[in-house]
Amino acid sequence: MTPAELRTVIEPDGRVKVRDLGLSDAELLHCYRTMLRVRAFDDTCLKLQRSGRIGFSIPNKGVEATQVGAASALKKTDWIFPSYRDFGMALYHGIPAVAMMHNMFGNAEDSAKGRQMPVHFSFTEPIKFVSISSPIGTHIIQAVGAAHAMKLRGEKHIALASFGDGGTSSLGFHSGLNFAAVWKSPVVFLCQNNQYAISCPVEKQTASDGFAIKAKAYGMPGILVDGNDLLAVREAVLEAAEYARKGKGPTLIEAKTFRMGGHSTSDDPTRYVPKELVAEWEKKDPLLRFEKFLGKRKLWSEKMRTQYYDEAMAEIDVAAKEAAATAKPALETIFSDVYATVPAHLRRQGQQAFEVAARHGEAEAGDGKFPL
Amino acid sequence: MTPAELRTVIEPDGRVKVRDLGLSDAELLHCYRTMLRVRAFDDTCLKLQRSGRIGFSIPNKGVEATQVGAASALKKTDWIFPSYRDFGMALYHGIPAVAMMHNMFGNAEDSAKGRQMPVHFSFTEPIKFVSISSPIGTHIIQAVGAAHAMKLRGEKHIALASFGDGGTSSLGFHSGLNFAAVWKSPVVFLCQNNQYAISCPVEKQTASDGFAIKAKAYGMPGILVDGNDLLAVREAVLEAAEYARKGKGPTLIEAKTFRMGGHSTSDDPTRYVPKELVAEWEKKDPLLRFEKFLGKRKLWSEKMRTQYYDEAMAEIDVAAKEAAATAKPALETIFSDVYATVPAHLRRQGQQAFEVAARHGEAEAGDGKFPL
Amino acid sequence: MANLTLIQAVNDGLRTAMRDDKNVLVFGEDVGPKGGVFLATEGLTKEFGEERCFDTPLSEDGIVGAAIGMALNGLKPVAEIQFQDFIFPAFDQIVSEAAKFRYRSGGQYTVPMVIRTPYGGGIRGGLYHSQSGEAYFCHTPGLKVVIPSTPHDAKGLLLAAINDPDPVLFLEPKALYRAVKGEVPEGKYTVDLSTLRTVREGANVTVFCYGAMVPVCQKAADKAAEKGVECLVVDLRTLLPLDEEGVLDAAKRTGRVVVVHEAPRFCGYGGEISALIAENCIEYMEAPIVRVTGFDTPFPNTLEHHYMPDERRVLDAIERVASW
Amino acid sequence: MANLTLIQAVNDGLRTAMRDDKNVLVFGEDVGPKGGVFLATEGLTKEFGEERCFDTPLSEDGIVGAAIGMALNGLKPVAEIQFQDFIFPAFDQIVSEAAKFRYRSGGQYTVPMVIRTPYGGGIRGGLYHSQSGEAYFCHTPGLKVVIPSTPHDAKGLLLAAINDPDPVLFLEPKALYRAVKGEVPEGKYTVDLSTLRTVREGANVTVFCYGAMVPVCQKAADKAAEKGVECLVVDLRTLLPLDEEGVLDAAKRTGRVVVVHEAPRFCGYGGEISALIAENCIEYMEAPIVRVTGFDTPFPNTLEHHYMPDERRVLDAIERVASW
Ligand SMILES: Cc1ncc(C[n+]2csc(CCOP(=O)(O)OP(=O)(O)O)c2C)c(N)n1
Ligand SMILES: Cc1ncc(C[n+]2csc(CCOP(=O)(O)OP(=O)(O)O)c2C)c(N)n1
Ligand SMILES: [Mg+2]
Ligand SMILES: [Mg+2]
Repeated sequence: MTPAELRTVIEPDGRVKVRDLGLSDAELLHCYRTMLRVRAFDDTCLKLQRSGRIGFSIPNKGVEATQVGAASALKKTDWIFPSYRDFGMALYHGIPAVAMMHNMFGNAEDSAKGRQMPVHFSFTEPIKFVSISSPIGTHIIQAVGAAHAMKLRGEKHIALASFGDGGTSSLGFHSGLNFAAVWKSPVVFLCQNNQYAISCPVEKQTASDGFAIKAKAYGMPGILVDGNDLLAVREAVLEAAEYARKGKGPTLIEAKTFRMGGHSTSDDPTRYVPKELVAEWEKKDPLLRFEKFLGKRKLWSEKMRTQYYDEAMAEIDVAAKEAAATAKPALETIFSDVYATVPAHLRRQGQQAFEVAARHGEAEAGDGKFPL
Repeated sequence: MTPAELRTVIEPDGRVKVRDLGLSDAELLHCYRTMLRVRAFDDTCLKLQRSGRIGFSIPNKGVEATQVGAASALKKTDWIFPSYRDFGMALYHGIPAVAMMHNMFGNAEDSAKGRQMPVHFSFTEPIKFVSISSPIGTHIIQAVGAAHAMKLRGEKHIALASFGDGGTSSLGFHSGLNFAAVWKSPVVFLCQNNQYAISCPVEKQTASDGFAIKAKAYGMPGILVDGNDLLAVREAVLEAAEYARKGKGPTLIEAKTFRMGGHSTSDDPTRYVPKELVAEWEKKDPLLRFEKFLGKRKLWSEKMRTQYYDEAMAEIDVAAKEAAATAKPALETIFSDVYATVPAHLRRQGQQAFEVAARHGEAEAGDGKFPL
Repeated sequence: MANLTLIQAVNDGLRTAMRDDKNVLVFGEDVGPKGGVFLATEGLTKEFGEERCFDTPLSEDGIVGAAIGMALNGLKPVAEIQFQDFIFPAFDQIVSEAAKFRYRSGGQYTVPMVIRTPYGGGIRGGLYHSQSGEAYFCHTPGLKVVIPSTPHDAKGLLLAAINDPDPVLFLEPKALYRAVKGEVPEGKYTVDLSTLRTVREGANVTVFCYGAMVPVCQKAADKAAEKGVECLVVDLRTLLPLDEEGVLDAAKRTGRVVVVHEAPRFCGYGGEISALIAENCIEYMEAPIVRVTGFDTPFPNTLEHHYMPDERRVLDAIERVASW
Repeated sequence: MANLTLIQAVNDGLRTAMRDDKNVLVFGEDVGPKGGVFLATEGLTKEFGEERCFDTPLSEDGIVGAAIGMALNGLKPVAEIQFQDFIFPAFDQIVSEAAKFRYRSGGQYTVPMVIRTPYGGGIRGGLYHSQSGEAYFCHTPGLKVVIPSTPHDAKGLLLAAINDPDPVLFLEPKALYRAVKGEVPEGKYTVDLSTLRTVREGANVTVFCYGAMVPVCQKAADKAAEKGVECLVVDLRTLLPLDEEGVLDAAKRTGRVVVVHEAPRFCGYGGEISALIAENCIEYMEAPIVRVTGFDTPFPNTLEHHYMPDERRVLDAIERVASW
C-alpha cells in the first residue's frame, strides 16, 4: 500500500517551491504573529495552571502551523468545527484573547457562562467557531449536517472539521466521512496527526499507512501534508475548500505534525514519549521553519520575534488579569439555557438553590485539580 | 481509484479456472445440497409466514453461494458471527433444520427460548454460530474480541464476521476493522454486498468504489469476490483464514451478490428495486452457476435437482410440523437467563405473572404481523 | 377534519410541516422511495423531492449527528430512527450533544430538531423491535420527550415538536399505528408540549399512562367503573418537561394512584411519577402507589402478551388501591 | 492489611485479580504505559506485560464490543472507560449486547466482564467529566451496577465483579479516589454484590446514598445528631440488582426517608428508591420521601459546588423530614 505523497511548500531551509502564495506580506506576518500569540497564550495558561489560577489547559507547541495554516484558508462565512486544541484558528480569525481567557477562567463573561471546562470555546463572531465538546469525534458528523444546509441553500461556504489522529477511531469520523461523501457535502476534514492521542501512539491507533489513505474507504480525495509547514497546510485546505465550494464534495487532509508538549497540563508525556522522538521533531519546529521562510523574504529578524512575542505576552497578560478579575457566573446560569425557556421544575430547583445559597452565604469554589 | 479485481473461479458457463479445488465430489454435492436446502427452507418459511403460522422470515434467494462457499472454508473449531441472513452457513455445518425451525416458531424447543424474533438463531454445536442480534454491526467488533482470545491462547482458530453492505456503515464495522488490524486478530470480515440494505441501494450507502477497498483504511488486505460463485467465495475465505491462522491478521472480503427477493417477508421490493436490475441478476443465479459447474464434472442432472429439493422440502416440512406442534415456552422463560441466577425482584415479578396467568387462564398469543 | 389512523396522522403532520416551511427535511433509513417501514413517510419524496425526504446510510449516529449540524445551521431536520431499539448508536449524539448544545454554548448554538421513532411492543418483535426506552431520555436535561396516543395528538404534538426551539424525541406507539382512528383537523395546529390530557374523569383512582397504554387503561377503567370504581385516567403525553403540577393535582384528587407503562419497572419512568407524589403530596395518599409495568427483563417474543401490561393487570392494580 | 486510598484499592484489586487468573485482561485508553489518567492501572503493564494490560484505539464502542467478544470466548476482560461521560459511544454494546446476550441466546452465550469507569463531580470537570449516569444503566435488565464508597469495598466489590458470571458496570466515585483512605485486606476477598452497607445506625431518619455522597451524608448525619436527630445511613453500593428487602427494612425502621445522589433528579436512581417505598411500605411513612440530588440541568463547571448535593442540603432535608 503506498501512502499519499507528503506535500510541502516551505523547504527545511526556508525556501519555497511556489511563486504565488496568494498572501500579502501583511498576511504572512499575521500568520506569524498568530503563531506567537498561540505560544504566548500557552505559556500564560501554563503559568496560570501551575499557580492554581485556572484548572486546566491544552498546550499547542508544535502544532501551530497546522492550525494557523488551515485557518488562513477559510473565509469568515465558513464554519469551523474545532477541536479543543485549535487555539490558533480562533486567534487567527480575530476572536479576542480576552474572550478566550474568560473561558479559561469560566467566569461571568465566558461565552459558555462558566459551564464548560477551560479550552471548550464557543464563538459565533467574527467566524462560526462552533461550541467545542469533550467527547471526541462527535463534531465531525455535525459539520456534515451544517455543510449540507449550506449546500441546500446554494451557499458557497464550507465547514471545516478539525480532529486528531485519535479522533479517526471515533464514530463521528466514520459516519461523518461516509455521509459527506455520499451527500457530496462541502466539508474539509482536517486530521491533525500529532502522533499521540494522550499517551496512545499512532501505531496503536490504527494499522493503516497514515490517515490520508482512509479517504479511500469513503470515496473522497485524501491529501497528506506536512503539518509543520504553514503554507503547505494552507494550500491543501484551500484546494479542498475550492473543491467543496464547487460542489465536488469533501476531502480528507492529514496534517502530519507533532505535539511537542503534554496532552494537557495534567499530563506527563515523559511517561510515554521516547526522548529521541521529541528530539527529532524539535528540529522541525514549525515556528522556526516559518521564520526561515520569512527571513528569506527579508520579513523577519530575531528582534521581531522578541517584539511580537512580548507584545503578545502583554496582550494576553492583560486578558488574563481581566478574566481573573471578572466575577463568577451568577447562580442562575446553572438553570438557564437548558431549554429556550426555563420550565417550571427548573424554576423550582433554581429557587431552592437560591434559598440555600442565601441562607448559608455563597460557598467558595473548590480548587480541585483537573486530572486530564 | 481502481477497485480490487473481481475474483471468480467458476466461469458463467460452468468451467473452472483452477484444477485442484480441495473438495471431493461428495463435498461439492454437500455444497449443492445445502443451497437447495436453503431454498427449501426459504420457500417453506414464506408459506408459513403467508399463512400466519410464523411472523416473519428472511429470504435468501440469490445469496446462497456466498453463504455456503464461506461456510465451506471454515472448520468446526472456528466461530461464526453471522447475520440474520446466514441460513446457508448454519445448514452447511449441520445445524439441524428442525432446530432452526423451532426458532422460527419461537417455541419451547427454540435454543433462544422463544425470546427473539424468527431468524435470530443461536447455536453452539456443531459449530459456534453466535447468537444473532438485530442491531446491525454490533457483532463485527465482538468477533474481534473472540478472535483475540484465540490468539492469546495460541489456538489456530479464526472468527468469521458476516454482514451486509449496510453493515459497513455501522459503528461495529469501524471499530471492528480498526481494532482487528491493530491487534492482528485472526478474523475474516465477510461483507455480503447484496446491493441493498432494505430499500437503500449501495450508492446511497457509500461513495466508495465498492467495499473491498475499505480495507485500505484499516491497513489490511481487501478481496473482492464474485459472491454468486461458490468456489470463488470459498477460495477467498480460505485464503483469508489461512492468513489469519498464521497470525498475519484480518482480511476484508467483499462478496458481490444480489438479494433476489425482498428484505424480509414484510417487504415489497418492487417499490424500490428496478426491474432491469432483477432481470440482470437473475441471469447470474448462483445455483444455476453451480449446477453448470457440476454438470461439467458430470455430477449433476436436472433430476438430481428435483430429487434434492424434494428431499429438502420433505425434511423441512417435517421440521416445520414438529416445530408447529411444539408448545410455547413456559412462562418462567420470561424471567430466567436475565442473570446467571434469578434475583429476588425477578422472582417476585415472576410469581406475580404466574398468579395473573393462573387466575385468568393463559392469554392467547397475539398474531400481529411483523412489519420488517 | 379527516378520520385518520395514528400513522396517517403522523404522515399528515410531516406533510403539513413540509408544506409550511421549506427548511423542514425528513430523512432516515428507508424513508424515501419505500416510505418508511411503517409507511410514516409515504409519498413525501414524491411530493417534496429527494432533497427534502431521503434515505441515509445505515448509521443512527450519522442520522442524528447530521441532524444536529443541520439544526445548528438553520434547517429543521425531522430524523427517523427505524425502531427505537436502534437509537442507541446515536445515544452519544443525543445525550451528549443535542441535549447540551444550548447549555454548553451559553445559548449561542441551538439545535431545534425532531427525532421520530416507533417504540413499544405488540407486534411480536422480541428484544429488539419492542422496547420502550423513554426513561433513558427523560433522565437527560435539555431534551424534550413526547409520546402521543391519539391521531389528533400525534399530528398536533408533532407539529409543536417541529416548531419547538429545542430538540424533541418523538416516540410513536407502534402498537397504535393502525389500531386507533380519530378525527384530525386539516392543516396546521399544535398541541402544547406541556399539558396532560385527561382521558376520563373519575373520583376514586388516578391512573397515569401514555402511548399504547392509554387505550389499555381506558378499557381497564371502564371495567372498574362496572364494579363501581371511577378512574381519572391521565395521558401524560409530554414526558419531559413534565407538567408536574398537573400530575400532583390529579394524584391529590383521588388519593389513590396507579402508574402504567410498558418499559421495565426498575428506574423506569413510573418511578419518577411515584417519587414526585411521594415527595410532594404523600399526605394525600390513601394507598400504596402501584406501578403496572413491563418486567425487569429484556422484552420476550412469543410470550410478549404476558410481558406487556394488559387490561387485567391494570384492573388488578386499580382494585388493589381502590380497596386498600 | 494496608492503609490505601480508594484508587490504590482499585489498583490492588486489579493486580490481585490478574495474579489470580491469567484470563483477566485490563485494557482501555491510556491504561498501559501511562497507567490510566487517574493511575488506576499503574504498574500493571510492567508486572503483567503488554498482552494483559494494554492501550486501545480511541473507541469506546470498540473497547466494550471487543470485551464482549473476549468474554464470550473465555477471557475475563476488565475494560476501562476513561470517564463515565465517554461511555455513551458504547451504550449500544452495553444495553443491547452485553446486557442481553445470556437472555437472547437462551443461556448459551454469556459475557462475564467488567467495565470500570470513574463517575461524578468534584474536580471542576464541567459537563463532560463530572456526570453520574447510573440511572441509564440501572434501567437495563441483565446488567449489574456497582458503586463502592470505601477502599475496602472498592477492592472487594471489584473482585466480586470480576468473579461474577454477568456483565458488571463498576462506577468509581472519582471525587473519593484520593479523598478517602482505609484498611484494605491483602490478597483475595470479595464483597457480595447484593448487600447494602449500614454506614451508621439511627432511629429517626433513614438516608440512602452511594458513592461520593456517602461521606457527605455521613457528615450531615453527624451534624443532625448534634441536633438530636439520629440517622440510619445506608450505602446502597450494589445498585442493580438492588437489595430491595434491605431498602424497605431500613425505610420502615424510621418511617422517614431521604435519598441522595449527584445525578439529575428527574428519572434518576433516587426515584426508584422512593417508588419502591411508596409502593411497598407507604403506610410506614410519616413524612414525604425527600430527594436531594443534582439539578435537572447539565453539569456546570465553575458553579459545581452549588450543583452537587452537599452536607448543608442533605442536612436541610434530614431536618425537614425529621420535623414533619
Ligand atoms: C469519546 C471520548 N473518549 C475519550 C476521551 C478522553 N480523551 C480526551 S483527548 C483524548 C485523545 C485525543 O487524541 P487526538 O484525537 O489525537 O487529539 P489530540 O489531543 O492529539 O489533539 C482522549 C482519549 C474523550 N474526550 N472522548
Ligand atoms: C442499528 C440498526 N439500524 C437499523 C436496523 C434496521 N435494519 C434491519 S436490516 C437493515 C438493512 C441491513 O442491510 P445490509 O447490512 O445490507 O444486510 P442485508 O439485509 O442486505 O443482508 C436495517 C436498516 C437495524 N436492524 N439495526
Ligand atoms: Mg493526536
Ligand atoms: Mg445488503
